[in-house]
Amino acid sequence: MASPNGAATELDIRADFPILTRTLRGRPLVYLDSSSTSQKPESVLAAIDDFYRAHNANIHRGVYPLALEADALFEGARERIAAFTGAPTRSTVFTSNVTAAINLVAYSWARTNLRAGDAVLITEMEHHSNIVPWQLATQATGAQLRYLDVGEDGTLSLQQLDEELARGDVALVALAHLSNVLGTINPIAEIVERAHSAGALVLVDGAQAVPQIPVNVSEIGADFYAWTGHKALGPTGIGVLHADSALLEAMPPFLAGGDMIEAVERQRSSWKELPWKFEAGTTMIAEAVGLGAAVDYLSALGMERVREHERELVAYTLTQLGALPGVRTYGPPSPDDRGGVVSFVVEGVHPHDVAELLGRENVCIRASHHCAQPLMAKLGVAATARASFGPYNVRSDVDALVSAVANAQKVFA
Amino acid sequence: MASPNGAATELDIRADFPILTRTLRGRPLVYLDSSSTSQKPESVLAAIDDFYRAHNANIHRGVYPLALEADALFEGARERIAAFTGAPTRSTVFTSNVTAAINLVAYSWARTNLRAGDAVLITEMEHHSNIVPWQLATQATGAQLRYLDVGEDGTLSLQQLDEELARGDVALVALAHLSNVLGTINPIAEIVERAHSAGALVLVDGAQAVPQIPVNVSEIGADFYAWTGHKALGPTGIGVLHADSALLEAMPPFLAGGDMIEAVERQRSSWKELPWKFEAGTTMIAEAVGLGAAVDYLSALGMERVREHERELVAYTLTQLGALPGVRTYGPPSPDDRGGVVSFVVEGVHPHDVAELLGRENVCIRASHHCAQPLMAKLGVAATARASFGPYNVRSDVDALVSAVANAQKVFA
Amino acid sequence: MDDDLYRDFILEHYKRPRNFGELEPHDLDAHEFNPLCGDELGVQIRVADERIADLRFNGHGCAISQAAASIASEELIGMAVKEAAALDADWLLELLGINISATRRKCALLSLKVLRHAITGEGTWPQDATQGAHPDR
Amino acid sequence: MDDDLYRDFILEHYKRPRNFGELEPHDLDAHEFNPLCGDELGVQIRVADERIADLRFNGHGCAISQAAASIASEELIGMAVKEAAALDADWLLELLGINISATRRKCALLSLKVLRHAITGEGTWPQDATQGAHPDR
Ligand SMILES: Cc1ncc(COP(=O)(O)O)c(C=O)c1O
Ligand SMILES: Cc1ncc(COP(=O)(O)O)c(C=O)c1O
Repeated sequence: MASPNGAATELDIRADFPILTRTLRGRPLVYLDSSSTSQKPESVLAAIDDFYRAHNANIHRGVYPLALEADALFEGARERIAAFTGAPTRSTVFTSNVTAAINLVAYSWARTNLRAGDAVLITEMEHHSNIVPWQLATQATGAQLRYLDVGEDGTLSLQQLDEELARGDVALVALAHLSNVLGTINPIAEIVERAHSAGALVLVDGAQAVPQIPVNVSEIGADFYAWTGHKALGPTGIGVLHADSALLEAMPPFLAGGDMIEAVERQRSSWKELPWKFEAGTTMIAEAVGLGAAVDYLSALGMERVREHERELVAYTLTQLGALPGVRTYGPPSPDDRGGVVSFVVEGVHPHDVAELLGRENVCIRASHHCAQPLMAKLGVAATARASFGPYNVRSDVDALVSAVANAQKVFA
Repeated sequence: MASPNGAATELDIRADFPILTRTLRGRPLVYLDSSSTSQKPESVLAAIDDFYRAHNANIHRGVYPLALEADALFEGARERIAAFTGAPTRSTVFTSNVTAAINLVAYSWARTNLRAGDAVLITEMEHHSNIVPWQLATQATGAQLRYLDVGEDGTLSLQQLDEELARGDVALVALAHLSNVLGTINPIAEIVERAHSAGALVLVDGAQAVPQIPVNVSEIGADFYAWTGHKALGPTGIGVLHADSALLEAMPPFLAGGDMIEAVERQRSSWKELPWKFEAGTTMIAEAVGLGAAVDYLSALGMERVREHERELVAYTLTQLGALPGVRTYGPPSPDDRGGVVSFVVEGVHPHDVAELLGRENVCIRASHHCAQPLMAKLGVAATARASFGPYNVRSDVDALVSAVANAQKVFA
Repeated sequence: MDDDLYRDFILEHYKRPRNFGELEPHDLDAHEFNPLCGDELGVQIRVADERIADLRFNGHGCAISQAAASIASEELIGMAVKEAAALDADWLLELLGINISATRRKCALLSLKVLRHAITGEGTWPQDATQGAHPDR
Repeated sequence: MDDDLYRDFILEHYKRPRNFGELEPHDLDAHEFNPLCGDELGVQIRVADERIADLRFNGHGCAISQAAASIASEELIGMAVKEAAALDADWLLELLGINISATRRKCALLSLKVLRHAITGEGTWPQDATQGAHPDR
């Protein structure tokens, strides 16, 4: 496993995150649930607060100075957010979270394009948000929903992908860039290339990837790339859909109403240009401003550094946790192939009880099916415990985790 | 018109709204665009900030202390928000804005219940957000979309309503509680009763009503009542749908994904209980907490007082603005029949130019079709200027408006 | 309060649950999930004279859910079916005698949910668990 | 800068717009909306020798949109059609010579949009106006 010599990349940024000073009965907060939601730096809180305090107005409408400021802050945030992931501004749409972004595609694209005889191909490692929309869309259209297996080592098989594509019926491949349970980083550009060669579109769920590894949407070349603000140091209530603009142009609107129209007559309407055609009603203005500050923060840190930092934390965790008898970890063995997520089970102690006992030491992990029940079924468990990292985590967080797990084992001994 | 003796109800709350101290070249901010979006009191900003700073975690999932705090803050906010509008908590669903709430009904209810031969009845005073979703839903189902007229005095005719209902095909009546252009307060309980007697369901767009007048959803008895946070002193990114719980139980889910499921198998899923069945993915957590603080603030003010305050401001505005030659106002003549919204046109000066010139004096009004193009067509204009009020407005704001309009007239004289 | 949750009484029932397994033949049965973690609990009931003559739980779950089912089973056997159908969250929480956070309450109440399902045909959460989360309740 | 927008030059064109009305017969025409306010602008063009031989705008709108159309019309008559199709936002904004906020820029550029529509069959906003809002640009 990787070298434990992680001190070199330890990021000195804890002071930027106000919540990290919170204690529970004298114990410091050991927050290891960033895959569920991330903590926010001061600069994000300040951006949101400043928006409401000094620039708040509705956008795209007003001609008074405050409204022009709000417009500039909102659309300026969109530009920086698009640039952060290497995507064109014009085809960068805001939604309320990544789930809503995937649903947008499942309603607007899938329900108008899928036919009986078509297939949607997903994987066994998907989050429910990238499963259930496809169950409903395939049921509505008579298309098939098929799964790529997850192998023993927590990876997908490109050979199976090719076999599935060779059946000639795959209209869409939808998969996670980075698994929220196994940590697996899928070879996404490779998958996109093969899918495209077979005439299939690709939707990538980048919810875990964007906060953890450098992502360039244009290089990846997927038709749809979706992610979510609150996991990327940003606020709740905002998600992002990058898409091929020709596809977006051809798709009917999804949510309809104010601001996404060009003109409304009594019986019919026409739509605004991209990206606004897909943003109905007053959108998440302060949230976009907050997410803009979040990507500024991540850009300043450098996603390469964030990636390296988390890689080393995972390497250390795999070593330390793996050394406890009765603890089993999941996912690819090498930290090079995975993001900052470590799922594990403790023999004789249910994950819920592990998380509850850790919580008493203010060590925050998640115990759950992680919204990935088909994967749990494959792994043969109902749930796992999961520790996941943000750029603010440090090695002593891992030490606290390992010691708390050992304590939990004692209670159940 | 009403007595100009408004001083008695002038609310002394301007210090609660930080943005009101902003000046433009020495001129104070005269914010008269609250129907577009409201300003936020300090307590709302503090609630959002405090959530991220001290309690941020994902909800419904974690068993560690921080997650329990986030759960309690989020679901506690839902309870207070439901109580504020007199609705059951269990059938109070969060959406990203009122537009999304109406779309939820247009997809989940309308597309599964409307048939060719059915009609959806809306009115000429609807906002695009309560028009376009019904255009698309009726087109998708073969149902008809019909309009109730708006009379000369800016009101609906109950007789025409009865005639429409008597045709026997109306499945749904969808209308605004309070018009964002005319200010008209529709006799909503009466309309619901008549519609129900005729076997039609009712959806009420309460976007303007909830911030302006006392609203008790249970007394109104509509099947769906939707509103939006950012117009009610709350944050952007959150809307509310109150609905009949039996209807919600029977409706299929709309957005699908994490958190709204009970169990996910490879080909099918089952849904969580209400209200969570309709909340997919990580929802607007901080936004709910912020909106909770907003309704607390409004409750403490008392909606009766807010209503009376705005009634008097409107009375004063109608008198003062009406005294300017060449200015025409729209909507019901009596301030008793209308909310805190005054649309007007100035002879010889396009509304855009009015708003632009007012903006230079830091008087913020909106010039637009106000997302109500069918109403504009009816009124025979492309756009109007509109001044709208929040509880923080005072009579001197109206004075500034009137003087700025007079100045604009001089420029174009 | 903290050590309450995992005191010996609970751990003992978790490790050696009473009345677990299959009951054949049986008159009533049901199966339920805890959506939080995917835990499953089934129940099979034999009825005689409108009373629960015998009962078995089966499935898998955390210490709380397993211990709650085990502890409840001892009370349920012999109880009138009608009475069992009317049991509420408080009954079970008092029986456990421990402090349970809102999130974990579903773990404890899963046994009651599956019991109701078996008797009434409808698996509704006992009131308390659907009330969202109130750590301090 | 402030008084720029409504200086006499603009107001004069607004009150007495040049080349407004109908042009019959014409070779090219189009009609466009400003989504912000519902303002409408139409154009009718007569072509001779691949040049704009004559042109009329019609519709209604604010001072900026009307003046912009009026001022542009004086330049457009006589221009090669091909050249007219390639005109960009900067051309018009320079012609107006005033400072226009991002939101109002659509008002000014509506005349260019409808012109493009008439000539190319597609009504796209001149680049600048679709770039969101940058008050300081
Ligand atoms: C009556 C009415 N309905 C709907 C809306 C749309 O609200 P939102 O943009 O928050 O979805 C508005 C506000 O613009 C409104 O005034
Ligand atoms: C891989 C993946 N996809 C989708 C989601 C859903 O994200 P959200 O809840 O923000 O919609 C998550 C997070 O829970 C995730 O990890």
